[in-house]
Amino acid sequence: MTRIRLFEERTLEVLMQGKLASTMCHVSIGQEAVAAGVCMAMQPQDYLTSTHRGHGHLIARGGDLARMMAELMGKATGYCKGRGGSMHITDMALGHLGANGIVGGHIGIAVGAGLWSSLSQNRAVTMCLFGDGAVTEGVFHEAMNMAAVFRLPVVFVCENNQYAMSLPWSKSTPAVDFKTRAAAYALPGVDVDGQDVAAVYQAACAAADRARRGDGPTLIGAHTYRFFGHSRGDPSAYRDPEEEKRWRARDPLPLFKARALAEGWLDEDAIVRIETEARQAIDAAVAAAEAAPPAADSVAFEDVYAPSGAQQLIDKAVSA
Amino acid sequence: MTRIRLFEERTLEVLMQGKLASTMCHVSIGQEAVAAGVCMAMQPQDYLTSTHRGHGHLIARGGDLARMMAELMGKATGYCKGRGGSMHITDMALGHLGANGIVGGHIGIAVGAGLWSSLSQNRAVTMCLFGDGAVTEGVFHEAMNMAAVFRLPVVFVCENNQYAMSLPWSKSTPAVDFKTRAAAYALPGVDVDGQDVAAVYQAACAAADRARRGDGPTLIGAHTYRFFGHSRGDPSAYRDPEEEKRWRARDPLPLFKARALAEGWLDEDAIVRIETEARQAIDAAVAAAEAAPPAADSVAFEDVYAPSGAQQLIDKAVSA
Amino acid sequence: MTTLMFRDALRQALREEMQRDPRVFVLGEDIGRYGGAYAVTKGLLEEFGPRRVIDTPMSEGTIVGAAVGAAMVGGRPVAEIMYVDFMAYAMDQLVNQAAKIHYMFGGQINVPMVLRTQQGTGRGAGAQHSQSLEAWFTHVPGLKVIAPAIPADAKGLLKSAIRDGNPIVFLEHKGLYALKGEVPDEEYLTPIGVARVARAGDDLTLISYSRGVHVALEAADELARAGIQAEVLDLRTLKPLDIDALIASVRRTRRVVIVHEATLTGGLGAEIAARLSEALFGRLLAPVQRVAAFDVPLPANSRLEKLIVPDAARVVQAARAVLNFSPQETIS
Amino acid sequence: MTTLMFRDALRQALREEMQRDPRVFVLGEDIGRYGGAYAVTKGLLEEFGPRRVIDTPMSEGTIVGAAVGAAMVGGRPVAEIMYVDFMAYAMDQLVNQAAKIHYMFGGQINVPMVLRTQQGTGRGAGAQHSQSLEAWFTHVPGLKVIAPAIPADAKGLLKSAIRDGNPIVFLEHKGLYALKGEVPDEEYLTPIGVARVARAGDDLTLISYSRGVHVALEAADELARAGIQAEVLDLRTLKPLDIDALIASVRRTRRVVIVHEATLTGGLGAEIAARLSEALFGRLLAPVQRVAAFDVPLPANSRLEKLIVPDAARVVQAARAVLNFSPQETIS
Ligand SMILES: Cc1ncc(C[n+]2csc(CCOP(=O)(O)OP(=O)(O)O)c2C)c(N)n1
Ligand SMILES: Cc1ncc(C[n+]2csc(CCOP(=O)(O)OP(=O)(O)O)c2C)c(N)n1
Ligand SMILES: [Mg+2]
Ligand SMILES: [Mg+2]
Repeated sequence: MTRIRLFEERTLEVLMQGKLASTMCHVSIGQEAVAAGVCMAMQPQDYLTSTHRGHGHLIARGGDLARMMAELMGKATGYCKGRGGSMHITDMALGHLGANGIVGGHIGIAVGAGLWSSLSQNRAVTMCLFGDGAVTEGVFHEAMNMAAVFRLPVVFVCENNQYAMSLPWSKSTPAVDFKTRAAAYALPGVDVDGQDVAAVYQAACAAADRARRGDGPTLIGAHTYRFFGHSRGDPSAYRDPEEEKRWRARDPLPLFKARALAEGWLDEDAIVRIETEARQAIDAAVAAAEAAPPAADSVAFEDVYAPSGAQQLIDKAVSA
Repeated sequence: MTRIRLFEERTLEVLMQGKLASTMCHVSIGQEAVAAGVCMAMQPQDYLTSTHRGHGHLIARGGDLARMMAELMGKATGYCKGRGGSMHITDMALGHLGANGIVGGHIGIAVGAGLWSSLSQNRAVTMCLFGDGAVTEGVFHEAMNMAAVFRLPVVFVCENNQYAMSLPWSKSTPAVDFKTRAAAYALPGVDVDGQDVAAVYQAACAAADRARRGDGPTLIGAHTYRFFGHSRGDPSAYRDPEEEKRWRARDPLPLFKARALAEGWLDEDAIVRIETEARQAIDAAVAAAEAAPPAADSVAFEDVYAPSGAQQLIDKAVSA
Repeated sequence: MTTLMFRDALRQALREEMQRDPRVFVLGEDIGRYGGAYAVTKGLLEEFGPRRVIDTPMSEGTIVGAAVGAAMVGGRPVAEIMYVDFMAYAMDQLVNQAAKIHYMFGGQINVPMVLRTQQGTGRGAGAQHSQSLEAWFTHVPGLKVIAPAIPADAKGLLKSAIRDGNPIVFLEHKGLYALKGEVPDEEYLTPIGVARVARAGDDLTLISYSRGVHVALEAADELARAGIQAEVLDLRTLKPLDIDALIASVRRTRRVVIVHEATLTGGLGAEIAARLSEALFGRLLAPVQRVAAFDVPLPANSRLEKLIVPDAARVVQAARAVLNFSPQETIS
Repeated sequence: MTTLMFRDALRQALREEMQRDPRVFVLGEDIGRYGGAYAVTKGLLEEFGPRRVIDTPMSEGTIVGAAVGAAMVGGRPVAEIMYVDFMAYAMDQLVNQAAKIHYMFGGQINVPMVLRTQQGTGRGAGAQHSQSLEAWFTHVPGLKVIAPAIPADAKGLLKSAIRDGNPIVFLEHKGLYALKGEVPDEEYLTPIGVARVARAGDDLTLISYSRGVHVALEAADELARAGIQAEVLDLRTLKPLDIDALIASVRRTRRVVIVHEATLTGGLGAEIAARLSEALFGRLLAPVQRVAAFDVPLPANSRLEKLIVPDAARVVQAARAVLNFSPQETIS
């Protein structure tokens, strides 16, 4: 969580300095516990699909900060050769099947990954993260239904940060908990405090276990909040400052810190060490990204097609 | 119901005689009680959206049998000038907003009609009929959600005839009743015996009343059965003959007849009269359709666009 | 005349039409309180209230579907889809429903709706937020497609579209919203289906639309410095195409370059090139040239993005090729 | 050689590839117990079981989405969408996802999937069940598009598509399933991107694909009776286009007619006409002619439907116009 927070803060700085390659950038400050809790529940062979607000998901999955920052800056060393930008940073080698710019666009992909896991019995679980906005897209419904019918090993996690751009959750869909939503597909549904990393972790573990046992999907609603605007240039004028204050009081980082100290999971020293290491890692990542060469012009024209019939490349697909 | 049954039977005959203009034709024998029950609950100003299996809906709404039969035969006097065929027979003057060949394609249209009713306060309710196959299309979900959020005067009626082509309902979606499905949108849901016209009528009335009061949509699951194949040339090999037998034992026509006699709604004479009149009406419709001229060649090229800016035409839209 | 930004001209059109006709309403994602992702609808919620400025859930298919349904029963909806890329969720409602209803149902009803959406490059927004998909729409009978290049047309065409009575796809370009231009003070409508001469000239014709017109004009300026007078035609309406105007210009100049930001293969330029090559066979002094985006997706990297889409330099180069063309090269 | 129906040739391809590679599986609506709406997959469920022949719920978007996801992690899905018209529900998954994933993610992964679907007229199936939408797909970088005309190619191309490693749209024509043709007995692959000479000739070139090839051949027969030898080229692959083969033929014949069943405006014929007109400027003896469906939706009336799509008579007429063309007409 610390790494995510610091990475996102630094991203905003870099953005302000005009160093990003794209104008599209969505940070997840305030939502770190969801990314961390979900990814901690994953095993190495598992898959993850992510969103336009996906930096945290990849960091929690173990993504390389330098390659991420390089991608943001459009550098040759970036995860997508400097061509994907913030919205598509992805590390397929980690089973991360892509951050997606189409809201809901990856939910079907998660079903497909789950389908192949079910057919090939590769014991992988797919964690499908999406925002509250995606819940009202048709694909959400089709995917929940298909995953339920085929009992696929997919865990659907709605990262409900209360807003889809300016649309509050209460106007997006009737006030229904995720348990009730899931019941429409005869699936278990869980509502969890998305500011509490332990709670998210527990829910994700239970769902992943269920999936791995072959009992099918689960729908998790992780209730959280984005502390900043939807994207740069959004002052969140549609939000009540009181509401923001209430949520900021439940910042997942201090909440975890307090809990960790109270439970004796970590001592003050360890916390300082974590923070220092995170800061250093991010400093190093930014430095490396800044030093890296920009994406070559030719990169714009590469990789439209995979070499035809190239079996090697096909087999390079994140394999089971 | 009698009219529908006889019309559909005659349609199959005409089809076998090779007199239909299109190869597409889906009859609703076995499902008459749903069409009848739903349309009886409608007021003159109300709207209806319909499906590829829509003959019964239009007949129940008061459609002209001769124009329907003419449409099936591709005649100039058909509802759609002989250009729409079985799958699109429609009478806009009756607030029938179209039989649709895309499964689920009209559900958004129903939401739009409801939206305009809500905005213009025209006191119309929209009855949206669709098959069980449509329930798993994304549009179903989007439409349910949007209608719920805006509390639109729409009644969603799933005519669950147990199969989407060869796919049984049990493999289409998990076994969940419509009450539970509706709960995902905080809406009332009702499961009703689709072979019992009185039950369908009651449910539709209750839902229409609720909609007219401004309390929003309802989801009705009317459980029924198609006695024949999906379309011509489908022997329904995927169905258990025992199952067919069980359902045929619950033919909505004799069920209604028995009930009507028992309750004293109708006497034998009245029933004979109804049947005779229906048969005469259909004979007349077929005769008129056969006598009508075929659609002129020029009809293929007309009506691609409405005359631009033609306010008259725009105002001709089924008005509020 | 008043100088207005493109987005403000669009907003004026919406306001005037909403004032004129109580049946006109707007719906879409983030168009109310947020004022639209590109601020076109800013202030309309305050002026017209939530019954006529409707913030919808994220459901592109049903936004379009609802517009179709409302249009059929008496409303005059103007739906906004935030990026044309998201139309990939809503093609059924537009193509199988809106475009076909008038025909399929024997002319019983029409679908007077406008679908506003936004497309194109300029923000390094990447492969899923920068496409130009007009060719999908222009291929569909029953739709009309409009893509204005200047504020005055943005306003006049949007007003005409709202009154047209057919389903209309109205394509704005994300790179044009801040463009300023003169807009008449009195009420006016710009006719659908009529191209505009953006610059007169006799030496060759540059044909474009939307942001491409400005690329063409920039190229024309550069050519003018070399003494070459290019005529620049702005299609304004992409379907129906004002083919007569194009033929008339090219019949005179005998040389033509078509410019668009959509990818080359299967872009609208192909249709125009095919028609001009046929109509002016033997009259053209050089083959029709197309300057379009290369056939690749778009990178989320503003610098790389620019390499893919046409710029004035590429247009000038194509123009020079057309001007210097010597027929001997291909006759063999 | 064995004589097979088109649908049987397709089924052989699926069977052979499923036997060869355990990663290949098929999914779609009514493809298992029902055997497919057009009986292509009949018997596969019995042979390969429900884990490799998957009857899905009605959810076109997620059928395609699931194919994309499965392809990314090691599967080789072949998805069936019953009618191309229903692709309007699934354009996001095909265009924004499948086509862009390899590029957008820096080449990290590819999407080896085949999307089989069926299109065209011939059954009076109406506006929502008869479209020919290849131009939507050929406009999208990252996709390959195939549309075979004969059983041998149906088989050979489907096998190649399954092995290609890119997202492929495989377009079948509803009017061709019962067509019989010779199919080699030994295993073979038909290369993607290579056109086929369906009939050799020197007087003019007829270019088509899918069912249009048979219309062109019929026209060629009629022309032959008048002593005119038309060359008929079958594109087979629509994207990438084998433009070199087309140019080579037309360079020789100097006259060309393009035939397709999609509507004229913005159809693939426009792209071909644009390219040929450019490449063979000054070499052509007549303007490129396109014979396509008129720009209207399709009626659910078999008799009227026939009036809209090309038939041999219209092709012959266009061919005669091309042959009799006298350049004086347009040079002015
Ligand atoms: C299909 C689609 N519609 C609209 C958008 C524009 N858009 C990008 S993010 C966003 C809000 C998404 O809300 P949510 O899913 O809750 O995610 P969050 O931004 O809150 O993380 C919108 C409207 C999009 N990218 N894709
Ligand atoms: C979007 C879409 N997908 C597939 C089809 C092909 N199709 C036509 S009817 C049908 C079955 C529909 O089932 P259901 O909705 O239950 O209606 P029923 O036929 O049982 O009345 C199918 C698969 C279609 N017309 N539209
Ligand atoms: Mg959100
Ligand atoms: Mg059914």
